[in-house]
Amino acid sequence: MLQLLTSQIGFYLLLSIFLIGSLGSLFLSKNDKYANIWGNAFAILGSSLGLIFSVSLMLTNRTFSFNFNSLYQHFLDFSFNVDMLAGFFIGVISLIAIFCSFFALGYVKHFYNKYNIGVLGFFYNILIASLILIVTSSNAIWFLIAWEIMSISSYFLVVYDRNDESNVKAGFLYLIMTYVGTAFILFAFLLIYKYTNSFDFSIIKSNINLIPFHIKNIIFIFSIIGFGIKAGIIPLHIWLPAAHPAAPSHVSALMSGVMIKTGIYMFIRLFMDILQPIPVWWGVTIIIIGAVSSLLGVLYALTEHDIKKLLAYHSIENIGIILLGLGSSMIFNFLGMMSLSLLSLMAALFHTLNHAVFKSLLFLSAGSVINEVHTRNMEEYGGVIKYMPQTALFFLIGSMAISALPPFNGFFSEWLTFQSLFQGIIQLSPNFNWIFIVATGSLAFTGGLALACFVKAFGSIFLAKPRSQDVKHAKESSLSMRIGMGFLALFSILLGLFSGYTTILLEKVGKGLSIFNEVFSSVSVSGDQLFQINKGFSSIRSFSIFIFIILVILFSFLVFKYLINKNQKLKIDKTWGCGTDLNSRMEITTTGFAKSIILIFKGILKPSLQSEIKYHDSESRYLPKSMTVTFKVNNVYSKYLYKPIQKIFNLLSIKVKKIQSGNINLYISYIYIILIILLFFIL
Amino acid sequence: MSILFLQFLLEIMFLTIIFLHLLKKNSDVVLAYIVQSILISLVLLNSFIETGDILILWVILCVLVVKVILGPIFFRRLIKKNALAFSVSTYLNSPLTLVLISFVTFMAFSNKLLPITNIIPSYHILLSLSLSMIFLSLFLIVNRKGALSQIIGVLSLENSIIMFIVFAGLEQSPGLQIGIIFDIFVWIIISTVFASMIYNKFGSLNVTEMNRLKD
Amino acid sequence: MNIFILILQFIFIPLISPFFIGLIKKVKAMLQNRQGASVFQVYKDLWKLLHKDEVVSNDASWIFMIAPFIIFGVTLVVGVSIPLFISNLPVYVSGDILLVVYLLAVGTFFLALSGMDTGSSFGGFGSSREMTISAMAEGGLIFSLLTVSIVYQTTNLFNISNGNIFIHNNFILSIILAFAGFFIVLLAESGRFPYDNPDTHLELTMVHEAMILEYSGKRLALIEWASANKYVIFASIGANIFLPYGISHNTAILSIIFGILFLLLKISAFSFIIGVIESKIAKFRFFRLPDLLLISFIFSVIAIGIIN
Amino acid sequence: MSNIFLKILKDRNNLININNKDLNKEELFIIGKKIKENINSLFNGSLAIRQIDAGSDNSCEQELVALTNNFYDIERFGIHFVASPRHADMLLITGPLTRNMSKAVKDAYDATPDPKIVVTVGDDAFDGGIFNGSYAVLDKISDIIPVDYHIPGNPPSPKTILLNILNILETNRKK
Repeated sequence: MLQLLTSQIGFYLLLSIFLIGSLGSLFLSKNDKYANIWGNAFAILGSSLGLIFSVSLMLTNRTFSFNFNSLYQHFLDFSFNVDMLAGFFIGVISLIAIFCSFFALGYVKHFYNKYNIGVLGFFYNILIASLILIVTSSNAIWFLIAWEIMSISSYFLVVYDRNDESNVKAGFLYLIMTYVGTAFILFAFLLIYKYTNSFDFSIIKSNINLIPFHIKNIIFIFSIIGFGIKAGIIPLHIWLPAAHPAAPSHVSALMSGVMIKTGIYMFIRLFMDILQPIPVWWGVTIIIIGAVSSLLGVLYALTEHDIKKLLAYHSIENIGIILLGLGSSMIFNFLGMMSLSLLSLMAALFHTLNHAVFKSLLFLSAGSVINEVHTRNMEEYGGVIKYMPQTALFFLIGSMAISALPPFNGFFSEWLTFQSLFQGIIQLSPNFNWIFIVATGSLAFTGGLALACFVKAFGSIFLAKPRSQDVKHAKESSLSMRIGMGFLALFSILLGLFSGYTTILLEKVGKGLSIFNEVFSSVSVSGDQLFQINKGFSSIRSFSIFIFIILVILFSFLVFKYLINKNQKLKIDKTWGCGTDLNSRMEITTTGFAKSIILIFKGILKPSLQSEIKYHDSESRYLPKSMTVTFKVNNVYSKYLYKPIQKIFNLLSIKVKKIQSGNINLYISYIYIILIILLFFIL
Repeated sequence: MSILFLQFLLEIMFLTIIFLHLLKKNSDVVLAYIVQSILISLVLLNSFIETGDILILWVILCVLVVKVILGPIFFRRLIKKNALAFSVSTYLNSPLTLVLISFVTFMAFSNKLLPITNIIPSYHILLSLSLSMIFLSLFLIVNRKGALSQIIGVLSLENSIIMFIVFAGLEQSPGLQIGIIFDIFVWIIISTVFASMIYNKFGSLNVTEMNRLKD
Repeated sequence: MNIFILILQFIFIPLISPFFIGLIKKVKAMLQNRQGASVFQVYKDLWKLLHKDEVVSNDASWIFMIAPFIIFGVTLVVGVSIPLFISNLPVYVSGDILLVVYLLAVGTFFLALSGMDTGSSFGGFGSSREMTISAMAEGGLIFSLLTVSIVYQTTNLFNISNGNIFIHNNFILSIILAFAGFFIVLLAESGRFPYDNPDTHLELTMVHEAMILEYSGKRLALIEWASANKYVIFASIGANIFLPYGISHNTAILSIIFGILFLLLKISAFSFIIGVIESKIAKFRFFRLPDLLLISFIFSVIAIGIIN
Repeated sequence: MSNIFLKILKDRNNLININNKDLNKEELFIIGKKIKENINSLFNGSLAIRQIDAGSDNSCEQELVALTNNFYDIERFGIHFVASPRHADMLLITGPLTRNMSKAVKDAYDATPDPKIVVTVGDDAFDGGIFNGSYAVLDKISDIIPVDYHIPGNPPSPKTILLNILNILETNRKK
């Protein structure tokens, strides 16, 4: 049965389930309940099948490629190539999609008789199907079609909650940025087509040497911009903190957990597979982009007080970390150290998987908090742990995983990235290892700042006294939402526990790429998850660490709770506020928490502090009615990068407008003149 | 029919297009268009005689019925009803148009366009002449202000394309014939509707009024 | 024999850490020309706190209740996974530098959360300052340990301390620079002087103390003990990695005793230096601390640069 | 700076020595009769004091601060002042109990974990001293919180305070 599954039929079955799911939910859109159940049930079914499909494919190493040629024989044959890399990404997509759909069953209830649930189910399934198509397509045109479907379906999901004006604006910004990105990708593929006159990835790969060197660099720049916009690297990241919060939570979990990974997938596919003999400066630029994105991403996350924007900025930071791994792998590849290149690629893939798991866990738990408290502003939360204890536990696990604290999965992928960067520092000559020193420095500081950011996030949402009335009557999220979050939390623990086995699996995935077939791996994994890098340079046992930490904490709990002073009385009393009785306005909130870090980095962040006093009557300046102090970090990018571009476009378009004189004859004469010029050129 | 006779017909048609540029009154313009259509049908008749293909007979019939009879009747009624006798002003005064006409014909005959005009080497002169006719009728549309003369310009463009095709030896292909027939009908309908609409919207057939549409 | 060593390794840090905090207090007292509390005073304080009842605020959640056990447990785990008196522990979980750094980060994480949990503004500001300092200190810490791991070609602390002295000597300059960077971070992480005054009463200036204002009784004892452990952990890393003289390389009784003596000597030297520092300089303004931490980061980067 | 350290290390004979015989010379009021059974062994090693100012004229505070200088140096007996009542074992209350400080003192008393000792220092704290009867002062502190011991004196000299605290610990141990 497994053999049947991982073949062409299995793949078609997978896509058809999503198709049925989407059309069915559209069909049932009159009745919200059925539409919701139908759409999400098929999403769960499809993605669990996808998970089985990818795991069996990766384990049995049975990759296949087929093409479905349509009537235009050579031009548009839709060829698919499901190799190990595609299998891995299908696994990541379907793993997240299962639990997002579980979460959606309960979460979408609050959209009932407000919006059309059928449409939500339709676009949700289409989005997952297009993601799977993107990672499997091996024809540029087919890839672009799938890329368009993904962009459009995610656009409609972003503007789904259309009563809120900012969502529509965010959707609009997202659409523009996506299409700018697609334009660049199109340029890149056209350039490739010009020299290899084929759109099929395998053919491009075979005669890659036709492309002259400088053209390859232009292709690299275009694809960095094109896929960078989708992945959300720093200068092109404007749409991410706007679009992800606008979408419904389970969609923003899917988007930031998996959709931005398609950019990473295409980076790996292009730079490590298709345009293979790559120059070194490509790797250097990717590492620098990664370092800048991770550092600035976490800094901007610290300034945020909107929970979903904070998580969106953290996606940018983690993408930066993935790019660090990818960039170092490209540099090792250029220098011929293939085993190290495989190691850092494995680090990048492992962090992609981990980030998908804990980022969607964080988005889902944030979504269920927003669902209860009806606002995204963290200043109005506080004390939610007493009303939603399980969601708080899941958010705690997610935030410990994302700030790379040991027992969870985030630590092991960041540890692997660190090891690959250490290898870079040790093994390379000084003119290369300064890049690795810069990268390790940025990774170290990012780890510290991410920890600070998630203490701020968790503390201001869940701990201390409630700061608004909504929090008081918040109640625990429904069962299906907790199932979705619970399994993701379980996965983030399991991935941490069995990181040894996952590294072996990722090594097989890495070996799937043609450049790594005959490379011996520098990672050896023994029984209890001990894996050593480079003959004992560094080793870590994920399994026994986990058990040891739990045992020791349990030991200290038992010893101190029961052995010493067993009958100790515990008195519950007010918090000690030096005599004054503390109310909820006196506790620390996000802006207060992050203010010291923002002032330290004020060179980069350029915070602005405005204070404004309103008086009872304007003449006498002595009776202030209210004093407001706004501490804001203004968006450097839109001010210095995007506004000037906008101004240039406006000027240009006004100039061009002059030719529109309104006179028919003039227009026909334009056609006439151009016809003659063309004739002269052609003949 | 000898090449010379065909060439003679073509030259007459070339003259009609020149006249179209220079004429002032709408009715003369319609008259010139009738002459053109007759010439087209004659040439098609000649190719029918050579090839003996029934379809071309049908085409000739349609050309005769529509272009020679129906179209002009309709245009005359339009001219009478809306009394637009003298509205055939042009952008460029006549000497300048003549200079441009000569330049365009010279260009059509230049060897730069040899590949087009040399499809059938023997018909080289005829092909280059019809090519210049295509350019001239295009130039007619650009030059005229009145909507009616612009429509006539487009129709003459269409006729010169047919001439070009006939001399390029493509009249056999069925697709082309259907194309011509279809083209005739559709175009006639559009032009009439177009003219009447312009007229009752702007009160006159002078195209320059339309630049008020520009925002 | 191995079991005995393992047990000794497990209980070594918690046993000796209060002694060294007492030693620092004693040195400061001596320099202030007063007799000061006895060196074993901290043991008595902890013992007293362990037997007192507790008062807990009604806003505290389950995080406030379990945080002390996690923080103390983490210091025990780190205590086992770093070389103390013996360099090749027969069986050890893992001695990786990153694991040690991030395990200590778990302790800081829960300490900061418990500080914010009771909703008092002092706790909140204490955690904000603590997280800022630990975020800035992480770069210097990782890089200083990285320098030594580059010198000894392994990131496992036990292997580093097991490395022979000869390698140590010909890279002595970069190791000294890295040690300077490490010492600055040691002061930051254990909340000593230029960063935070451990025995201040003015809540506004507190960093570490502010987070534990709400704790009392047994939980307060655990957290105080954990911070003492953390100080000794950093001191013993500094002692065994940067000045690995005298650590025993085999499991003979004599060399172990020698190793313990040398370790105690080195850590008391550390405590003496810290005591002198705390009497000599004043506490820095909060926004001059990042420059100090950046200096430690630059020291380690220079140290790496001059290795090869 | 370093020459100061050298001078300190050279001559070290400025401590006033307290031995057991002059312990019982200073008189001491015992008010609260509470007998705490586990208190005697607990506090001999270490005692954390939280000083609460219930409205004092700062005279008693000067004396208490003097306790920590290098003449009296209460640290050597294991007594140290702490920042929060949560960490404290003994509450030293100074000054007459003013009206708006009564709630703060009550909160501080509740916030201190058991077993605790409450000591009022100075005559004002006992019964409002010269401010007795004024509208702003609630005369007796023992109305709000149970007071165990009282150190008389207006203000009591650091030596008397020190001896009395050690005396309190002695009496507690005997109970």
